[in-house]
Amino acid sequence: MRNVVVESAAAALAGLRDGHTVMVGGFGGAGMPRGIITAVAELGLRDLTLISNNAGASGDDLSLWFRQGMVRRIICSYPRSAKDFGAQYRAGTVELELVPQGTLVERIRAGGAGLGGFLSPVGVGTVFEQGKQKIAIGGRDYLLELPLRADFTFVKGKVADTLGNLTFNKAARNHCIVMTTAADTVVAEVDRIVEPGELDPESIVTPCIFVDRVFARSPA
Amino acid sequence: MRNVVVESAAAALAGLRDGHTVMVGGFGGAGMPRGIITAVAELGLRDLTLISNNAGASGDDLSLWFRQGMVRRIICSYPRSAKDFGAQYRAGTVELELVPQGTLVERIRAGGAGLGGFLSPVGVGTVFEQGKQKIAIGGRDYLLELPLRADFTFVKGKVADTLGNLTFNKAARNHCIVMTTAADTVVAEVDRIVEPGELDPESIVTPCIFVDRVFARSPA
Amino acid sequence: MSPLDRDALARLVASQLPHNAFVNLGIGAPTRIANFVPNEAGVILHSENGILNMGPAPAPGQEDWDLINAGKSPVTVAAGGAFFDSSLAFAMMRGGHIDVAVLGAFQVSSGGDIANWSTGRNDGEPPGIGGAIDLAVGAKTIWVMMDHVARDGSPRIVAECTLPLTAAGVVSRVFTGLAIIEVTPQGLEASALRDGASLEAVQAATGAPVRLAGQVATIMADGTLTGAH
Amino acid sequence: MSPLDRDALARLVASQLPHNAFVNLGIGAPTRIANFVPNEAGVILHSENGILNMGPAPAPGQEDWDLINAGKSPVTVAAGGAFFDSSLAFAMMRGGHIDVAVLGAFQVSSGGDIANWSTGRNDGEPPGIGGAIDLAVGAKTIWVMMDHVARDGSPRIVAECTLPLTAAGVVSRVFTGLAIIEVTPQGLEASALRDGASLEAVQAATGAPVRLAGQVATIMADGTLTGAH
Repeated sequence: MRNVVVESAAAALAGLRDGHTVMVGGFGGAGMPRGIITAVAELGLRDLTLISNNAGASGDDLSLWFRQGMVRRIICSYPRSAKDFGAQYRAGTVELELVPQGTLVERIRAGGAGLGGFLSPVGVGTVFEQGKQKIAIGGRDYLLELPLRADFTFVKGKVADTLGNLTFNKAARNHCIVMTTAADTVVAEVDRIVEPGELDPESIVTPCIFVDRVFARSPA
Repeated sequence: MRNVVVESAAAALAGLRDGHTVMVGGFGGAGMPRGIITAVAELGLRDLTLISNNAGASGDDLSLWFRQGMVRRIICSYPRSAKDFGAQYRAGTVELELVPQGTLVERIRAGGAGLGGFLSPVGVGTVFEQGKQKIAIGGRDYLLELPLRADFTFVKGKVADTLGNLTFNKAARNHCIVMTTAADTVVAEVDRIVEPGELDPESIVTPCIFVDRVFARSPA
Repeated sequence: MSPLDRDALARLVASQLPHNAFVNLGIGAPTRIANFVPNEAGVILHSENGILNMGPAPAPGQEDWDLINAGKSPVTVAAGGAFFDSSLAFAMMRGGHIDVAVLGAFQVSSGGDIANWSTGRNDGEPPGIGGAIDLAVGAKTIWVMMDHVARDGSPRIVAECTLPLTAAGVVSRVFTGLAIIEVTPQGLEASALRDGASLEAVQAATGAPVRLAGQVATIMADGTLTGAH
Repeated sequence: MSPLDRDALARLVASQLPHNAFVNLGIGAPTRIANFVPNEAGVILHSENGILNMGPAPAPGQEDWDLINAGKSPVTVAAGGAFFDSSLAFAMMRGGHIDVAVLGAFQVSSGGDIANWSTGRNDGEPPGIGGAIDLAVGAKTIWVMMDHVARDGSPRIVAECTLPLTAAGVVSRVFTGLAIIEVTPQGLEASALRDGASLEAVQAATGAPVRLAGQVATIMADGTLTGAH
């Protein structure tokens, strides 16, 4: 029977390498996979493209990656109040693609759902329309937004079963849910792992088809 | 405090009139709001545009609407095995827009999410590309699909609270979920109504912001 | 007469929210409005990180850092609350399901344009847009809550925004410490004035023509209104 | 030698499903495959109406009509199953998350085109497309399970489909009662033949050139394979 549980951070990150595109879930600390973020930092990778809502706030989050110069490019909605990213940004050593948060989420969803893009009203008449095709539908202008995908996605769940089904705690769902659909390898850090059947089928938020590896930071 | 519970089918359907566009959830009998369908049939409306996955199979479903000639146009993925619709279709008294099921769902989602459309790979190279704009992204062709919205949506939930939060039973979620996002007035027929706080916030499938009226077919 | 303080302004906006409305309060000053919405108003707060029916801050020691608002402060969830992912949260916003969004702003134009994400100055910080732009485009009604003038005394309600726009033609009402300004197809109208403030005083602080609405209420120091509104 | 019966064909396809694969079985004959997938294969069945890890039919009297498969027959859910809405179900399909979809078909071309939604004849019934087209476009691997020839004896594996297409260039393997046919860039290859059937017999029943694969297995009457595959 399918079993996606891995016992070590090294196993969770197998195959991750320089130049990869990586999605990291979380809004503030909610849904942020701190254990995996730390483990990735220890790999000392280079030239990552990072897709994330934020760019690190405290010292023990994505800041670790920027401090080491691991990220070449970030696609992000709100990278303010990010000391280490900010330093790299000012030094010109990291490239920023600023994307409105709802557009960011929807682009990731499109990537996961096999869509070639979507038409959004967000950004019309602003600097965010630069470089985008504008299409009028029913007399209203929309911007053509393109899908995003990644090599790896990292999210923080609450409970997983060994098949890879996930639940999340409260507002930790945020960007994690769409990100699990849009990467070649999806790793979930969770609090607890149970057997198939222990999770109510009605309460599963991310079905196991989207999850490749599950890692319990502190095995129960 | 917000309270969307209505006590009668008449109240649930207030404002529904000739010429309206109506979405009806359900896949087979799962998620199909039979009580509301019957109540609508009793109104004897005309010229409805119906958006639904199917077109009625047994006698006590959407067949009731076709038998009375209430529907002028249907947007649907699988209207086969639908005796009453079939008779109207052969007689040329109802217009059919046949849409692949995944495209149908996604067009409804786009309508509810404020998108102007999306690019789908589904239908390229088939009769389903007729009349649609074709756009190449990354060397692959996609069809531009447009959003769908309705005046009314009717779905079948399991439990509602008085605010309008909904749960569904098993595979009854199907098209109901996106349909609740894409109509001016959304009516949910449910088995049971509870007070706010009785539903686990993690288990609510359709948040109350999408639900305007809740109707218990057999009040508990 | 001095402009309202932040709490009084928050109380003023809170008093105007429609009963049972679904409301999103922007990051910063608008967040404070939540403290002044009476329970009986039935207002249901939406948070773009995936919460509906958000409650007040938890008691100290009761924080759950997976239950935070869009400003990343701990909150609670009220009875009948629900959690969902960001794609549904933004579908609610972009899709016109939020009744009222109250946003902060740097500038609002007489045509309802809003600039609230960039000061246009290089402050050494990377730019950030977040989710305010989705609200500005998608909520049914957009209100702005801000100081009437900038720190240097220059107007923030202007004929044309000079800062990078967030969205064009979306704001319908601006609440400031001096007045409530309605954005109408015929231009700006003051529907309420701070007690003791004249139209002339408001006009002097405003970068576009303002006239009085048919009925004009008075804003008291505590943020309550007297007279019609 | 006669072609396999439906159950034997279903057993043959079931035996070839990769272990632990996420599989969608199309409406009609492919649904029968579920009866022959051994538990130890760990195959996880997806149903486009919003079920993952679908189980077998319930015992009589235990039906829940909210728990049905895409063919609208009652099913159960296995341990570790999950429910979700159609938009997520089709995101799984269109987004390339399904490992294998097994579809019925009227015609498959040597280029992997599939026609499985319309006979092109007016049978007095309205047309129906359903969700098969989303699977055909989006699943990682598309297998077809069908009779080798039509009732009138004409080939269903053809150089070019004459019926309305479902999707172009997507089918990688066709299972029939006579053979397993691989769709390769170099054309059709028979990787297994029905016990007693020659390549010539298969070619005679096929509307496009077929050659033998490097290794050719034998399909026994019960649907088991002998020899390499």
